[in-house]
Amino acid sequence: MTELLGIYNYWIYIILMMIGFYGVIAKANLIKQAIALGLFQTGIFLFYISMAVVDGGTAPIWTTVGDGAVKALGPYDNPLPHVLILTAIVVSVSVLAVALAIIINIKWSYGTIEYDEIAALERATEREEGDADA
Amino acid sequence: MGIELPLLAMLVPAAGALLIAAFGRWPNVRELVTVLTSVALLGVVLQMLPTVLADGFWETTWTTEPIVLFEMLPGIPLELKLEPLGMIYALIASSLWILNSLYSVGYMRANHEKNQTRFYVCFALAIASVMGIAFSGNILTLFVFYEALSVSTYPLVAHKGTPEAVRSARVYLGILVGTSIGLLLPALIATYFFTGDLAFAPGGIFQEALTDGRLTGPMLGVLFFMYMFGIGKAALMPMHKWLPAAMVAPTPVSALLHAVAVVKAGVFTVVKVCIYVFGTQSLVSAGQGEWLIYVAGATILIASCIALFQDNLKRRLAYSTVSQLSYITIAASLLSPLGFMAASIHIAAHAFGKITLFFAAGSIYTAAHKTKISELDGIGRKMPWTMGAFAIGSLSMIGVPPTAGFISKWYLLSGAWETGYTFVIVVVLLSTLLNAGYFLPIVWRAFFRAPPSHDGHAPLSPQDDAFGDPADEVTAGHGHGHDDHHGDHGEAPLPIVFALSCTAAGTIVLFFFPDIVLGLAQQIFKGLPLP
Amino acid sequence: MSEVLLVDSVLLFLVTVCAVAIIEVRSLYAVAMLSSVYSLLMALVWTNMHSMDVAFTEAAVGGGISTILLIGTLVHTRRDEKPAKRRLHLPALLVTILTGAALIYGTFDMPRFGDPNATIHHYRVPEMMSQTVAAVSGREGKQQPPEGYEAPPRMTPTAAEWAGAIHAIDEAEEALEEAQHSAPKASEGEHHEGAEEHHEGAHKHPTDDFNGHVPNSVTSLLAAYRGFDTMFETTVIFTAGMALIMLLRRRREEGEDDFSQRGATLSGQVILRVMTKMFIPFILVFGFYVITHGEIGPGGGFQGGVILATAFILYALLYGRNALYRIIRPRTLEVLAACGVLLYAGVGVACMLLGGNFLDYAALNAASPGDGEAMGMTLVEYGVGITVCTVMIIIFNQLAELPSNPSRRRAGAKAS
Amino acid sequence: MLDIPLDVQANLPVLIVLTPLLGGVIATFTGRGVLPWLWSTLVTGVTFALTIQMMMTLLASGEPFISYELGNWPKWWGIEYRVDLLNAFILLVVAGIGFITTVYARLSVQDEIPDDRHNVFYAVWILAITGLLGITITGDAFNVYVLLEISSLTVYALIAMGKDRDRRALTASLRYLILGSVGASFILLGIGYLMMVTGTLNMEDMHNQLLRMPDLDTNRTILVAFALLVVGLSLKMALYPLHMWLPKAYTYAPSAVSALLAATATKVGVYMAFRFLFGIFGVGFSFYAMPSHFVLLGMASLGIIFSSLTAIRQTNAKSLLAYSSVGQIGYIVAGFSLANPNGVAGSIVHIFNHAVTKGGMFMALGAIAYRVGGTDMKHLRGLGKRMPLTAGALALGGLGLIGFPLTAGFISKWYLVSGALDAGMWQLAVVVLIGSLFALVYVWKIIEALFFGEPTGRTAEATEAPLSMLIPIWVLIGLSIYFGVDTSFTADVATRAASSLLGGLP
Repeated sequence: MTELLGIYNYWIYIILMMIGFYGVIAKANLIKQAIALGLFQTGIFLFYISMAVVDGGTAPIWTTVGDGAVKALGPYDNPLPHVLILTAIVVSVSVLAVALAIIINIKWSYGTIEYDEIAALERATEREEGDADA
Repeated sequence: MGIELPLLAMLVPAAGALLIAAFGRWPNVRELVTVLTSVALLGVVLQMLPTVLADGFWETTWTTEPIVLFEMLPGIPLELKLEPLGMIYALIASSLWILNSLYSVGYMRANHEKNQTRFYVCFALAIASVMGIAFSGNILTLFVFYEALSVSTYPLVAHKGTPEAVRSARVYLGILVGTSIGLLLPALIATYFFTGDLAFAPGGIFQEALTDGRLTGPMLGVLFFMYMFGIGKAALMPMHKWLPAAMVAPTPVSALLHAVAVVKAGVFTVVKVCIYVFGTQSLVSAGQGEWLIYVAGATILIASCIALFQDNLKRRLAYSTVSQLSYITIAASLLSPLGFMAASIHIAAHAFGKITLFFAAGSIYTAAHKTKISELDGIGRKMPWTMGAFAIGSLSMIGVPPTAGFISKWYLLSGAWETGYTFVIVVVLLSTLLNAGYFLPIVWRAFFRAPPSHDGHAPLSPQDDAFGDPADEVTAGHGHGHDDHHGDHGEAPLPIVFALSCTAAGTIVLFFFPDIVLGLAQQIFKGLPLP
Repeated sequence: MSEVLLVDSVLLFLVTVCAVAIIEVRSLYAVAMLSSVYSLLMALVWTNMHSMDVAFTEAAVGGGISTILLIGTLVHTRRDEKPAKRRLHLPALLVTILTGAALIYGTFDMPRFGDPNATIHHYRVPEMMSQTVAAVSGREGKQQPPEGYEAPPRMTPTAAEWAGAIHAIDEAEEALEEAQHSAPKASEGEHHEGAEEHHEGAHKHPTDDFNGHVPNSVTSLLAAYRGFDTMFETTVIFTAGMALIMLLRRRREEGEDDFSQRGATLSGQVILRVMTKMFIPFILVFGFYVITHGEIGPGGGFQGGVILATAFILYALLYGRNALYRIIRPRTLEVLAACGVLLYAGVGVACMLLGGNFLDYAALNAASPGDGEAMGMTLVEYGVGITVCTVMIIIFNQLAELPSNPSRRRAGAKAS
Repeated sequence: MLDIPLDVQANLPVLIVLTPLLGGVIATFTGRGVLPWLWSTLVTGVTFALTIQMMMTLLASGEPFISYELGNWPKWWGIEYRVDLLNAFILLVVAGIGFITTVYARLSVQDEIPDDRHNVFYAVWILAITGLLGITITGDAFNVYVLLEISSLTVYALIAMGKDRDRRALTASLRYLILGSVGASFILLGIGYLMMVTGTLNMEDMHNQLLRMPDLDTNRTILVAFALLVVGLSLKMALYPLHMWLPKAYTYAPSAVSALLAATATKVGVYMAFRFLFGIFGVGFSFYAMPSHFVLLGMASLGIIFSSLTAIRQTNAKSLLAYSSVGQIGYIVAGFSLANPNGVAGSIVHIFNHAVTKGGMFMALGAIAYRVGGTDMKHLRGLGKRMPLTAGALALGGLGLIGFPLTAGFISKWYLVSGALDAGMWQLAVVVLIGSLFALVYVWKIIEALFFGEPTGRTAEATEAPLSMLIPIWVLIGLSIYFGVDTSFTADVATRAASSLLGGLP
């Protein structure tokens, strides 16, 4: 039981990630895909942060004690994964922004943001090109 | 000293190609440059002849360092080296190039071909590649120029740019490059893998690997197989398809491809690989070379039979080439000194004979616009020089004295007798009959049948679309005698007639004065380790 | 079972429900709001795991900026997802389950959640966290763990050490109450004046502990140890901004001004307008506070930058983009965004010019390397803040662009 | 000269990345006209010079690698830049190609990108190069991820800029964005797993930690980490069957972008695979304990065969070359999966050779698009007469793809086949050669169209490409010929890098 609880967080991260992954593959709506990609990434963030936790730890911020010395107050969580995830969150929002910009452009040029409709339009274009070539 | 001459031999045609490209706007200068380059090349090649023929060649010249062009792969440079077999090849190619250049001038002008500059440039580049092949110092160098030859002749084959020409050129390149990349290259890499060396050496380079067990007999056999079929230019069946396909090319190209450069590059490589890479001893001791005799024999007979049924003159010549090339392969595969001798001489003999035949075919096309054998009735009377030369070429192909073909056949039969391969003797005799069967009727038709009269027989079949002009046929249909466009022709332009007469004469001269070729061929064996 | 895990279980359950809803709900506006909720829940999860900075960022970015981005996009596109032909996408489900199974397989050999003996907690990080200024000053010094270095208590939390640690906390709290210093920064400054007088002794002083200058170890890792990563993080943001300009900006002719576009505003809403005007100064102050305070508590350039940006975005929402452009022209925004990155990299270059390695802040103040570190970190945090703030505004602006007039675009293409 | 107290030599590794970073950011200030291009050329040129200097410094020092600690933090706490022979070589390739494509880009960009955003375009362009250089030079696993995202993000945007020519650029770009992000996420997760078990992010440190682990071969976390990284990297380097993003992205991207991408992006992906598989996991784990030998070789072989077959069917020359690129990645991957000196050396040589050849060919197609307005077969027909130099470059490049002797492609194939024979994998040798034959077919499709077709439409009035395009094209094609003739530099570097990658192996 404790064994399983010990990796509960890791399983949740996998579930979140896979919900996102499913959305990326299964959804035809481009905005949905972009959001699902975000979910997928948050799953990974959860994994990193879970890794940083130490039993009974506190936030990795040191405090000034009486004589001006700065000390860690007891065990605290590992700050390294936090730092990495800060960076990763920034990256994911940047990717989201670029994705949305492209989606808006797609809407402007295709008139739709549903993947199957776009694919149908592209097939039509390809057929035209094929005819022109022949 | 003459040791840098091989490099010069490569650079002369290459420089020629540049000049030709530069003078592309002025046809006269361009063609003058072509002819001058070819003469210069022959001069360079002749300069090297004494060195190769000299006594003690193997002890002195051979042992000096090769000319390293550049280090292509670590430890395997591109290098050039003088060598008697290569000398034979270079000599033939350079001397025939002069005549071919003259002929080309006449042919290309008379037929108003397009893109002539490209034609001459590629031609010179092809000859440069040929020189590279002839003087290559290791198999990699040979391979490199072998491929360069394939690529540089591709535009020549596709010259007309018609869909048919492009399709045929595709077959041409597909088979040549396909076999070389698919079989020859891996064979090369495997050779390097087993021996750690790619340099040519009399007696072969596999001995060591065979003795220390890195390489077994069957593996050697597989390698040999890969080499022989990988050299697509040797046109061993079933890799011969490119040769008939290449017939769409202008005739000077066909002559070059089928008599001088390309096919000879193939059989030259075969002989060279047999002698300098495998070495007779390795092959004989491993017992792996014998199948080649049967494959080559079959190629000779089958190709001859196919040739019998071709009505298109150039196609018949093409299949004749396929069969004649296998003479060289079969001779080499005897793995005996006489066999190699026969192979070397046949390279020369066939070159002169076949180029004569192609020149004649081109001459007929230029003057009479005929490509079918069935249309040639009585043409000998209008074109006596052409058809006379054609007859001499045919005799050489059959092997009748006093033509060069006789000498090579003689050596081949002696070699077969010496090694005891009755099969080879039977093949040679049968094929001689077949040769006679497909060449003599043409000569007979040309000289002894009456030219077609309008009432009697109009051309037996419509002309080939690729070559003929339908308008001509209309004229031919209603005119007789003087009205007939075709009936009115005489000999082809002077350069053409001159060139083909020279090569025909060469065929006979080679019979009476075979010393140089024989001398070079003998020089090869002085270097071989005694069995 | 620790209390972290308990709260965690509940929160993560909610998060999962939210995630499923995001995938399944078809109204895209609802999805945008749900994803905002999701982020806020996540922020709670992070807080529960003591990752204050990440929580702060998640709240600002996921809950704030991402939602704005999504809604900005939805204005251009459509409100609802097209109904799918099949409810469940079987191949996708299969791929997902397989991948998930593979990942779960990998978890069996992982250290237990919260395991203090996990490699990551005792291999490199503890050494890193006990750097002293003395060590910071010289190139060689940085390479060695400090003299007398011992693993901090958290890494081997035996019962006795636990007790000690709790005692230390009590002591610290008492000490804090009595403390005369209003802020740790001040005490450092004081200290360093003294440090110049007696170098030898200074290094042993507890406040010379490198981490003493930067009590928030997330910030010290972010801006110092892995400052180089953070510089590129800033670059990523900058790149995103540039990409949006490139992709979305309406084609402008030479000399065309930025005010030609009209957008809807909320300026009719009196209450909103008044409240916003009141709020904006506070938001700005808070933003600057977060940036500056990043070394001591949660926060930093990134979070602060986002907060500053919200002030501008709020203004633009109420008064229209033209009003915003009157305060900051788009060109200025672009220049400022670049300047943020340049400030960051510039600090690094300054370090090089002063003889250190790139981003070796200690070189900035040869006399007191610790102060150099602190100064460098503050400067780069401002660099991050400037870029993040401006790029967020740029992104907001670009999403509100209208498509180029197609006829004009074609004419332009022909002309070029 | 100003007396700047900057010790260039000591800070060389970071300057290689810093120069284009600052240059890219400053490029946004350059406004309209020719200035953005001029600035970019300057920046990429300086970067290229720095990488040359780096290579020379490394060779002169005789050390196996040069390490640079950013912020002067010890490498296992902070971030380390580490230049060894392999990445000095890749840096040289990336910076060199970056410079040449920038020189080339001027007219092409003028033609394809609205002129009010050239400054931004070039900024993003330089940042893409920065990202690629950064991935290559770093010795820190997480830094790889951040730089990977910079290069990806910029590339997504650059590809999408093909939208004004063909709207399909947008979908291609988004598809790449989604797949690329999934791939990057896998990489991020893999790095996380590794960090969890090793406690560090420094690659060398990770490797040592892994070697110290008693249960390295059976630890399920490491196993999954390995799988995640292989999948993520395969996506990034477009290894069949995870190549779905590549063909359309290359086809519809602006010409200059296609050239830059084809020559560098996937190559850097392969380089990452080198770093992770050889550097972090080590040869023993990656190729002997794991079945990656077979998986990677299998994927590579399938890729070579199937993508070449698909290439043959293409009617657009750009997408033909794109599919060919997928096949060429197959060669590179097959080479290093052999994990023997010849195979790995072949892989490294091919990275360079293919970069140069494909870069040149995509630029030639860009020149054709500039003159004729498209790269369909119908546009190419008969161009041999109208644009002989461009068509000639394309033909020579094509010969390189086939692996004709005297082109660089031949050298790579020689090494690859030798490597396959060394490993006793003659099947792979067969696949490589079959791939060459397929290459012959698709290249000849282009050559026939160029030289033996009749020009129609705009092709008939086309004139030779401008000199500013021809020179870069011919520089690259010339290099591909030169390094097919004189391999002393490339082969030497590749064999030395291969032996250091393989560590103790002979």
